[in-house]
Amino acid sequence: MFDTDELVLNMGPQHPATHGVLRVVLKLDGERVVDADVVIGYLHRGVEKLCESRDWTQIVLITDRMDYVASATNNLGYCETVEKLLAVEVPRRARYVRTILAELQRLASHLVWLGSHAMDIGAVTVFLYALRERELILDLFEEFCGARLTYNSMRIGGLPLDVPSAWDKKVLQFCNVLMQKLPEYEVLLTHNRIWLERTRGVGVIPGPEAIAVGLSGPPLRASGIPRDVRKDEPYAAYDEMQFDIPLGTRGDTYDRYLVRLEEMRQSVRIVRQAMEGLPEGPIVGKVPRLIKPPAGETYHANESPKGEIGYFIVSDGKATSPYRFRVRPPSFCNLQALPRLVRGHLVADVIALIGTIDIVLGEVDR
Amino acid sequence: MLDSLIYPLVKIVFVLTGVLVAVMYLVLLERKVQAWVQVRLGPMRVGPQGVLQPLADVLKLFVKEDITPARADKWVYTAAPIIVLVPALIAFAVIPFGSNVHLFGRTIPLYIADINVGLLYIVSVASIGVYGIILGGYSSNSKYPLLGGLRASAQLISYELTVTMTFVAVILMSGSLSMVGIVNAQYNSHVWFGFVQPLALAIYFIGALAETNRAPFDLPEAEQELVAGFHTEYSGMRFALFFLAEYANMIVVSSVATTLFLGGWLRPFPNVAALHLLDIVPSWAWFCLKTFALLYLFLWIRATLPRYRYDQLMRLGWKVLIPLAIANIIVTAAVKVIIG
Amino acid sequence: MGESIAFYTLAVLILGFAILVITARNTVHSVLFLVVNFLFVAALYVLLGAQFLAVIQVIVYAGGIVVLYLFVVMLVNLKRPPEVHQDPHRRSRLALVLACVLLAEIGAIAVWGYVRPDVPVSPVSAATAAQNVEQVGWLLYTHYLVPFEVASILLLVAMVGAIILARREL
Amino acid sequence: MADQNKPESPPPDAAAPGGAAGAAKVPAGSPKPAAAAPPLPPDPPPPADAEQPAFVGALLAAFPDAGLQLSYWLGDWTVIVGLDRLPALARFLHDDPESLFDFCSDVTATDWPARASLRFDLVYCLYSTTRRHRIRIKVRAGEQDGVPSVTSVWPAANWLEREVFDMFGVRFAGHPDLRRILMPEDWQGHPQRKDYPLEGPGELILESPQEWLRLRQAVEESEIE
Repeated sequence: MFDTDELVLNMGPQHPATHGVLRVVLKLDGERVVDADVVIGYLHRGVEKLCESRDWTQIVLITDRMDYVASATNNLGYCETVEKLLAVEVPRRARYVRTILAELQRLASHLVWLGSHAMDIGAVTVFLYALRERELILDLFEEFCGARLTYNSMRIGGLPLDVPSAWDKKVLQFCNVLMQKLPEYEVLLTHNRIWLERTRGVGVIPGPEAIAVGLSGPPLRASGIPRDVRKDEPYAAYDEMQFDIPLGTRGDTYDRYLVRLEEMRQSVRIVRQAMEGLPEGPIVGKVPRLIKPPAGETYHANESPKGEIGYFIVSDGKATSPYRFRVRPPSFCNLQALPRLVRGHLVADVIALIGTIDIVLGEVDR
Repeated sequence: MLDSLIYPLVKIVFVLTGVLVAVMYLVLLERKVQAWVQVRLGPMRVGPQGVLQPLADVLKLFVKEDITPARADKWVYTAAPIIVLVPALIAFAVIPFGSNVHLFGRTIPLYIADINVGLLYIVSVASIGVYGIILGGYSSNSKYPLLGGLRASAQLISYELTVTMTFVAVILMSGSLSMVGIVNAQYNSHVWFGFVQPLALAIYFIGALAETNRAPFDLPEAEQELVAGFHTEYSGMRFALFFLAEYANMIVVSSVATTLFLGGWLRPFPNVAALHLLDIVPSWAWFCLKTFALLYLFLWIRATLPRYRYDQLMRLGWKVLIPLAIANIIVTAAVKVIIG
Repeated sequence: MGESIAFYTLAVLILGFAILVITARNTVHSVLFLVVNFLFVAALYVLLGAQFLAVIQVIVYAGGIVVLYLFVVMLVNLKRPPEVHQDPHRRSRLALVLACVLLAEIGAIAVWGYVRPDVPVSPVSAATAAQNVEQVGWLLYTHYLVPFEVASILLLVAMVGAIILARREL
Repeated sequence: MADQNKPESPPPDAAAPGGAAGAAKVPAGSPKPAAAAPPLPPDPPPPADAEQPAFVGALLAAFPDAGLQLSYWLGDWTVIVGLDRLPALARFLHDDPESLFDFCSDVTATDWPARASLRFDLVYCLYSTTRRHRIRIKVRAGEQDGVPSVTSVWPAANWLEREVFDMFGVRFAGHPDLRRILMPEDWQGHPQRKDYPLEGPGELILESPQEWLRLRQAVEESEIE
């Protein structure tokens, strides 16, 4: 009777809720999404190409600029990959501090995610609360390495600096503060009827499908797949840590929210363990003065707050820079699932779903 | 001549000025309240504690460039903000701000007009305001405003119904459509209608949130979804008009709630002589206090709750609130018949 | 005197906007003129002392029905141009016929009114301002009960029909 | 495990050392082909004492005559295979109960311009979420080859293959939506190739601003209509 045409809505690259310069072209039937095309690349800076002409130590700094909300994790993944190529043993103390940094970073990243996700759904206050706590983490990082966003916090073979004195107390104190504040967010969201209605059953993706489309990290675990690089392929000092992997059951936006919240608790747990059991010793391993890994290639994965971040590095054994530098960006791979998630939902859900995937465009586009 | 022309004119000037100033400071209050909830300070730079911020805002909006998008429907585009603002302001014509005051040996009623269909007048005026929003969305020639406009029209029509339904219960209680009549009825029945009609008050308040596009029902202008909804393309003075209208509407719905449910200008327990002391506070101050309390609730909710989704909003309106409101009417009528 | 000035001004405005409604090229504009037209009709009711009717006119027609018109027009308007019928004059011929019928009808009523001038003035407009809500209610539920109920059933049927048309899969 | 060193048809590992290859590829008049042509990836064969996981055994059993070349270095297993066997291998690795590589971590490529005819190494990093092991597939492809897409096996490879296409110009046959992903649609060249200058193509795409403006206006007008 009435044939309605599809409306093509161009969301982004300048849009308040696309977390940067993501562009999603939506085909709408009324407000219902028929199809979506994700257009990325607006922040493409050619990181991989650039790294092929920087020497091995300089690259640590460039990895900061990919997932700028979690740069320590990027540093860690890269350093460990090169250490693998060089077959360098990292001292235990350094591995512990790296674990602490990575987990603090995960907390910071999850706080940013929580804030922006909640704000996208309209709960603005949570955003400011979450960023208030993130500020404390940034202070800790600042004390450790002097930077607040792009830390350059690791070196091939270890750490640039030992932890400052009394830093451990501050970290533990922060852990206490965060554990007090987490219930505050939960009061505002977890049992809020509107929050439940907005997130439950939205963007459901069952486990096998989540694997197939390449989801990793919290979105995959929310679908009930116990996959965590920290457990499965332990790196840094994770093999010595006690922690649980929270799993979801339904694989919807609400589960992803719960999984990340629980992950924050687990991170606090890991930080406490590592801080309390911090061994004495050197912070840098035996690294040759001129870093020039033997010819060969390797892939090494880490669990970034967004998912599996992998570095595939090829060394030709001659040059002082990698022959090929490739990052497996978790945001990029997770974002791939967006069209699958949004189909059939409403425009408002698209926002919630972009938020729930937790992307950082610096990493998607590199 | 004096009674029929000059006094009403003076009153109109007074009310309009008062409302506009109130609106300006409501904006500041909103920013401050939100800031306090969110452990921030809010505006602090203009004047002590930022009290002059509204003036700065107005000044800024006045001097900003007023952009009309290419291929916009120019006439409609210009008219839309006016169509939104005017109803919001003329609704104040029937709102009684207080009981009579005695000034210069004259008795002056604190309302502009007391027409016998005052309540319906407000409903009708509010229904005109919808046009501004739809037309603003339509005439911008842009997709986000269009979606915002469509959302707005569906939402406003649905919730207008809800709100009007709750009025019926009040009308049944008071037997009058006049705003002054309703307040007097509350005086005569010794109780604010909010206490005997708590359900109607709750439904009215939820409906009012939706009617004024306030969180959690701020879908037509949901920043994260539709950029700014129907006023995405507006700038400068025309944007200011939309902005003013939204806040003026908040004051209107709060004033109406005060009048209908919270006893208007009456002090608490208006018939208890023992509380005579409370009469020191003038009647209009009671009115303002109650309205302010409601407005504060608006701001508080905005700082606390996430946003509803469009279909959930509609479901809430049609499947929960309207049936409840109808049930409320039936029960009220039945009780009224039984009691006599 | 003042009243008749107001009446004629309103009459001119009502007719003027009515003409604009049908001459406006843009459908949205035409709907807008219709709203203005309704508002002036409401003003006419006020002039007649029927405040309740005036308010209802605004709520129901201007505030409710025409908003829905606008809604539909906005959705449909952006789309393809109207199909042209094989016979372009078909519509104007049809319109002419209809207009003649309407004119004849109005004429008949006018003539009838002159022939039988003793028809009682409509009770509603005679009602005093203070009572006219009750008056309207009273009349609707007594004298005009059957037409009132029939009209509401008609509206219900229309609504059901619209829902069925809109949701084919139902 | 026994047959890894057979000089099979697709991987001419020893081919084209040094100078001969430098002239082979010349796209878009760009400077400096990696002058002293870099050595080829070593892909060391597994040492005799390397513990061979079950999936490797299953793999070798399933493709006895496919010219699979195995490599083991730093704890990573890599299987090197010819283009034509890629779909069968992918399907096998995904389905075989010993392997169950259900998670495609990464698809990427490396450019070895010295190896004229098969200049790209395509690398598929696979992981099994149930068995918790990893393997890499490596395929050599030339510029003109249509590499069979593995999106039907691992939908996750969709964007990853698009990125490889965008960055290297590798054409994937059977890919549902092979468009550029990071670079603008009208970009010329493939930035990750070794012969693509680091500073970008210069004025290649923006020959004259006037032209660009004119183009832009035309696009806008056509959109409004």
